[in-house]
Amino acid sequence: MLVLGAVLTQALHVTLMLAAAPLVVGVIRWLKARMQGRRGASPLQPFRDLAKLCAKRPLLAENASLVSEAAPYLALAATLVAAALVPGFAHGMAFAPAADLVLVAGLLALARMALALAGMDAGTAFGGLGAAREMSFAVFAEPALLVSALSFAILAGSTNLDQIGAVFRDGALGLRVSLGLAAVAMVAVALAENARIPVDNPATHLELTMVHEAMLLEASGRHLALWELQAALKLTLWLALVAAIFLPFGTAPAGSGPFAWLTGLLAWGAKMGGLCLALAVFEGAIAKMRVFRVPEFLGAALLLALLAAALLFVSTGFA
Amino acid sequence: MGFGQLPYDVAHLLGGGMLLLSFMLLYQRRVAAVVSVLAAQGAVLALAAAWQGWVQGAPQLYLTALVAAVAKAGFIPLALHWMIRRLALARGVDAALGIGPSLIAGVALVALAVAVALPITTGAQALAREDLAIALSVVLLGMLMMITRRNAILQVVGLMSLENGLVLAAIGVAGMPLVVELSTAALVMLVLVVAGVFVFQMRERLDSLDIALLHPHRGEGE
Amino acid sequence: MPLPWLLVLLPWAGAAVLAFLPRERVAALTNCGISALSFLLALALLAAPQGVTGWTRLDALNLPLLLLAFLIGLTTAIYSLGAIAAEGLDPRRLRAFHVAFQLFMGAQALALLADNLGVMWVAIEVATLASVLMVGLHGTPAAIEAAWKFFILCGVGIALALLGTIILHLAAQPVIGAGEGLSWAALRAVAARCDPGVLNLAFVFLLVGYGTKAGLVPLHSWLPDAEAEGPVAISAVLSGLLLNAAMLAVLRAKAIVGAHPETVPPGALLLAFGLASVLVAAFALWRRRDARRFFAWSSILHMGLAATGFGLGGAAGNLAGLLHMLGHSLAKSAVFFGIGAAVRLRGSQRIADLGGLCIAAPALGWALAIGIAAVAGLPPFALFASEYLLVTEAAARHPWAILPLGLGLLAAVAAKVRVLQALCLGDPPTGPAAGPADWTSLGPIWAHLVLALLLGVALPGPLRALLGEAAGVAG
Amino acid sequence: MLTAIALGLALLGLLALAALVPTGRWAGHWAGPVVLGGSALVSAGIALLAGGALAFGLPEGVLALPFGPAWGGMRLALDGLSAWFLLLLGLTGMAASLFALGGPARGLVAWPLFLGGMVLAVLAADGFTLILGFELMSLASWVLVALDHREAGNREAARLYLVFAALAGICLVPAFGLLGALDFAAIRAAPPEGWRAIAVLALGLVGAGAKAGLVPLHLWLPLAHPAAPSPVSALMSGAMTKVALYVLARLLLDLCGPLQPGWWGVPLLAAGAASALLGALRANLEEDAKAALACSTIENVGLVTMALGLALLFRAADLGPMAALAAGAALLHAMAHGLFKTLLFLVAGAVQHAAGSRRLDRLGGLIHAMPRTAVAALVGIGAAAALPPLSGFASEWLLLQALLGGWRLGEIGLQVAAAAALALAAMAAALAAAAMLRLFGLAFLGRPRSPRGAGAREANRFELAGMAVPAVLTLLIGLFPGLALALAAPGIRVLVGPAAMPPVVGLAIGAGEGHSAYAPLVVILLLGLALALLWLAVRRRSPATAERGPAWNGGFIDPPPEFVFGDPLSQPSAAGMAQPLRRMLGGTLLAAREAVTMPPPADPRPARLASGFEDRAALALPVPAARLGDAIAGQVERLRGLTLRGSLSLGFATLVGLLALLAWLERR
Repeated sequence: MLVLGAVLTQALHVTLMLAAAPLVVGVIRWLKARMQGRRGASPLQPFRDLAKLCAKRPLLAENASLVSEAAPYLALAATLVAAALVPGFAHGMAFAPAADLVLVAGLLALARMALALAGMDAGTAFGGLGAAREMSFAVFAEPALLVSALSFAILAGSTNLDQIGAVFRDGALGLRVSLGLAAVAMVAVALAENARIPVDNPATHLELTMVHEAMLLEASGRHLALWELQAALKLTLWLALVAAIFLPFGTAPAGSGPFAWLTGLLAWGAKMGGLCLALAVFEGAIAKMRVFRVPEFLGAALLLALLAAALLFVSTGFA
Repeated sequence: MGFGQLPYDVAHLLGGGMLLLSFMLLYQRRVAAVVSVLAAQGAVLALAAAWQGWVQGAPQLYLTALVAAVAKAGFIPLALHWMIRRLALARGVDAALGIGPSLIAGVALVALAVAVALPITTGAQALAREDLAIALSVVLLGMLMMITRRNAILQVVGLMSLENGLVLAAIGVAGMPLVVELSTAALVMLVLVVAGVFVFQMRERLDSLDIALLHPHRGEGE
Repeated sequence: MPLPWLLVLLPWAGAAVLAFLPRERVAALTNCGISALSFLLALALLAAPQGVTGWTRLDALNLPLLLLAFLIGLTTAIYSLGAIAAEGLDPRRLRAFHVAFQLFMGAQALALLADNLGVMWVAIEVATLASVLMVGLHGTPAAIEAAWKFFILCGVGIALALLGTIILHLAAQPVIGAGEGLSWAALRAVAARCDPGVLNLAFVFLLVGYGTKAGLVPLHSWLPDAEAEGPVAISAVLSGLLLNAAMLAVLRAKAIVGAHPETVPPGALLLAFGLASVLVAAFALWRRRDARRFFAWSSILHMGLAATGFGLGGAAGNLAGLLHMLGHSLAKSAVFFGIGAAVRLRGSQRIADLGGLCIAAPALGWALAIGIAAVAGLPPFALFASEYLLVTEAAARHPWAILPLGLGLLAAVAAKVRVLQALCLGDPPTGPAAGPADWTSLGPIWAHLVLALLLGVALPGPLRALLGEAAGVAG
Repeated sequence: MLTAIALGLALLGLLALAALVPTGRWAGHWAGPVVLGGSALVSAGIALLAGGALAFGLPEGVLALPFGPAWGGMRLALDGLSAWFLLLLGLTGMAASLFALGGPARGLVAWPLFLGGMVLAVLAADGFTLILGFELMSLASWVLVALDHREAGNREAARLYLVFAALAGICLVPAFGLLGALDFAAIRAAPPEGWRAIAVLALGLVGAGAKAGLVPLHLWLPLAHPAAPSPVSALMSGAMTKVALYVLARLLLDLCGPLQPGWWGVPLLAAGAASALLGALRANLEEDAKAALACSTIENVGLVTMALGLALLFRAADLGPMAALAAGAALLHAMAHGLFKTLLFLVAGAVQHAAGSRRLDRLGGLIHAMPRTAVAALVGIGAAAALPPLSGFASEWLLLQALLGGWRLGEIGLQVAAAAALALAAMAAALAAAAMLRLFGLAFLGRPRSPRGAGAREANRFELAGMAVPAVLTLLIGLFPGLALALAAPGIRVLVGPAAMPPVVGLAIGAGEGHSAYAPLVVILLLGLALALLWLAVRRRSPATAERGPAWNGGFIDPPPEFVFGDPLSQPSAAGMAQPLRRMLGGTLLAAREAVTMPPPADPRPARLASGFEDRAALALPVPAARLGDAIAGQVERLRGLTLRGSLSLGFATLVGLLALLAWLERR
């Protein structure tokens, strides 16, 4: 029963993530439009876009190599695996033992590398620019992510997402300042990783400050569709990650029956919805910053994470 | 020493004479005079050697005295005079260090020699100790002369008087094997020959014996 | 007649013969023959019984030095077979060179063999005068300057050494039997009963006297110019032999004085002189523009290192010093051969004019490069082994000594690498270039390097035992 | 076993001798293949022996060589640590020799000596043998670096290289002197204490660090590696720096004994972190492919050093499993980096042969001309960028886990240090990823940037074979890090104590019981599954084959026909790719600068952007040192300039001084 449940929940989780990804993007766009007083496209618009792109015949630059064709699959696959590792509506799923935060970061780095390679493949100015910037931002994002992981590692004694969730769920730790700091740091990293405002503007094209979109200028057809899906899935993944670490409540044990799963699903949906709303509000509230301010933004996040760890050294009995 | 005061005094007297002559070497301004003083020092050395031979009853010291008399008091000064005439050296000696200061330095050196020699040789006989002190002083004064004189010949003279100090020290020690004195004497000759060769070469190349003029010719320059 | 005497008299007889040989080719060949013969004699010494015979003694300490001396004498003779013709000497000077060379070799043998300190002193003096003649051979102003400096400084030094010898005798005279007044063995035996004060005084004079000969800073001024003038062969024998003989004399004195417990420890003084030499020489290397002077300064450096080893004392320290002397003689004379060949190639001994040998004359260039690496103490040659032993010993015994040693070694290596690359690598400067070096210069170089290699990492058992014993003899 | 390896050493020596034979046909045709092929075979044999020893038990006892220095013999021994590094040496040596077979046969004498010196240093069981091998390795590699000595730049690099090697020796020798005994066993029996131990730490860190290229002693590395022929730089980067790290570990973790205080780890941690950050950043700014690779070597050496420092810290704090974790990270990363860096340097060599340049601004689009090389390069940069499931990620995962466990050290200072180190390590990994992307993207993707590059051809079969070996090994270690660590277990025990267990969970690796684990097999399976499903799904929805057309390039106008390679302005340049990081980090860390020269209006000249940087850390030491040395030399010159009377007076003064000293001593 336990194994079966684990496998079932895992499969359900993966499909759910894949299905939710375009929806999340759609919802956020819709919410932002609403807040700006527009009607906005329906939350389901991303699905239609993807379908349309898939139907189109992809066009490649003459000197594009196999990289351009293989990279989207690799990036999406890596993101998908990472997404599969992140706990969702249930905990103790089949891949839980492998759900290591460092591994997730590695898989995301793999996807990022694939994206950057694809960006450079055609040998165009924008592609190189976007790739260089993307990698440079990661230089500041990754330390912040890992140092905030340090706080979890101290509290949960492990970097396994499932264990972290388990430890935080029973609330024995109570509310901690350091966790708050770590949360802020992680959210900042999430924004940078997903090319959201204030780091990058997902809704813009051909603007010199853009990063993510610049690498996709040569992608078309199904390749573009894959890239879009990958971006959406990554955003969903990060939201799920934040939810799994900081809002681990109400997830269903994998072993329990479908009914418990249902409640878990509801709770998860609520959490994701709330996060989408928060993101929309945040993006609506602030403006994009200059590219070379980003290091300061992420550096601040890194310092916050370090501060969180230091506070833990002092406060907890470990010190 | 089974003898009374006399041998001690005489030996002391002769040694003191040599020391005095060393000071005169420092004091002299004229080359020829310097060479004569050197000859005098050699003669005194010969006397000292003979006296020591009689005192110690060591016949080989008479031989030493003979060598000293012939070489140091006779041949070498003559050779030097001859050289001076051949090379028509300037009469005056250009000292790098003034006469007065060099005399003061000399006195300081003698003091040092005494300071070093007197306390340490308490074990040895008084005679040897006195001689050692004086010999040390003569050696040091010889070096001082080599330093304070610019002229190549006078440097040779300094070397010679330094050797005199050596022999004085040697004869002061009872039972010093003959080989040392003989070899010293022989080598002094050899040294003189080599020095002569070079002095003449210097003369013909640089038409001067002022060794300060040699310095610019050192390889690699500055 | 005992073998040691033969070893001294053969070269002197040879010198007498050479004095009457007018034809240069014949003279050079005879020179080689005599050197070879005396080298065989030296080899025969291995079988000879050790101990004192008359004025000479044969012990583990001077046996290796003797072998080395006559080996280098032979290789130098072979080298000058090809090289001396290029020195451009008139027949009279050429003859003088050969005579002085054999005279020097005989005196060298006597100096190394002597047991009687007086005899040792005489021998060293004769060797000095002979080498003075060879240094001044060219008669150029620079040569005269070098020779005159050599003559005056070493003359004073030798005189002081004699004074030291006399004082040593004075110290021993109350307690020693008549007749053996200057025998090293006897003196060492009775040293413990002498007056320590007199022994100190004697050692000071001996150290300053023979130290001048050994080129220890600050008594070194004669060495660079003396080794850089005159025929190249002289540089080889000067750095290869004369310095060793002087250092041996210092060692003998140290052994005697050190035998008395209450003297000022002679090792300390030697250590001070050694470290001073290492530091000064290492930094003096930086601004040399003349190849031969550069390596002459490096001789001062290596003598300083050897002195440091002996100053540390003890079996390991002495072994390091001895090994360093041997290795330095081999490597340095090899380098001088190479430099000489290069100078013949280019007609100048300025480093700037010698560049690019690896391209101009590959065989010579690479041989010289390896030689310089060996002199710089890079593995796997003897100097590497000795410096390893020396530094580890210093670190274990006087850790503070690591600083000057390390600093000096580093500065020296930096300078030597610079010169190595300036001489061997890069494009050769355009200019006159004679044909490639012949076997008479390459043969000796490679022979020395191979021996240095064996001495470094593959010493045969008996020789190893001999060196170990020598370290004990050095006291 | 030991005897066999010693025979291998002898064989290498014979090969060097054989290469010395200068005569005609042999030297012309056979010397190259025989010497290089022989080296490859011997290396392979050594790798086999070492691997076998690690797998089936190490040989007991010590092998005394029949020859040695004047005061004693030379001893060889093989324990876990040396066997592990010997394995690395064998593998990299084999790959590099194979690759060299494909190129011109040069430096044949030095090549086997280089290999032999490294093997000797790793096998040594006493100080002298170790230093002998170490310096032999330096000397031989100096010859190889100086092979192209007609260029002044190479000569300068070679000079610096040899001087730093000498510095390493001059620091290591007294370190062994302070350890007292000559024989390792004796040293272990009586480890140093107090200030002696501290002096050993300092000397060892400087000595080994100078050879490994730790900041701030890394000045020579980015100069020497590009100067040497590619197989040589591959060996220097992949194997030689590891030998230096081996010496560091042997000296500080093994010989100094387990009782040294914990703070010993801090200097290693600091130096490692500095090296990792600075090296990775420089790798992003260099415009010469091999120089960039060399800088990334500095980074990886720093990571290994960090791991060693952590091992020291944990060991002193009695955290056995964590110490084993850190030690495992060090060993695994040393092996992984040795292999993938060898691979990358060989790739750079193949590119240089094919495209005739190492400058990134003259390469481009090579993936079309050299697909096989490109695949190998992808494996290499993937590992260097620490991407799963390759070897680099496995080892860095271990390192990060060890750093994440740094809070267990208890003392707050150490905890904060570990946290900072964690941040720096992560940053270094990300920087490496950026550097590798830049390297591959500029060299292999896009369009050619020079006619020679456009005419490039695939590497020949020897070169491909040489690249295939490390590529396959990189994949294997990435997939089975557990097995690799199991092999490394004896080495880990040497480092942190006989009780240590390698951080292994079956085929996977784990950060100790109850902590997270990393199972690359699962990851690769999932990735493969996902890829297959995606591909099927997408291709079912859109079967159309892709069409080709000119790159849109954001609407950039098509280049005029005379631009054969397209408009160079429309392709990213090396400096351009470096711009973000140069601005974000370069200014503070590397004194990077950018200067725009804008011509006045109506002036047809184009505006120019000049950018560059200078490594303050690298210049911080050598330049003042040289200045100081020159000053001292100047003083010494004054001593040398004395006249005859001056030198006489000097001797006289010495004598008088000594006499005065004597008199004074007598008075007392």
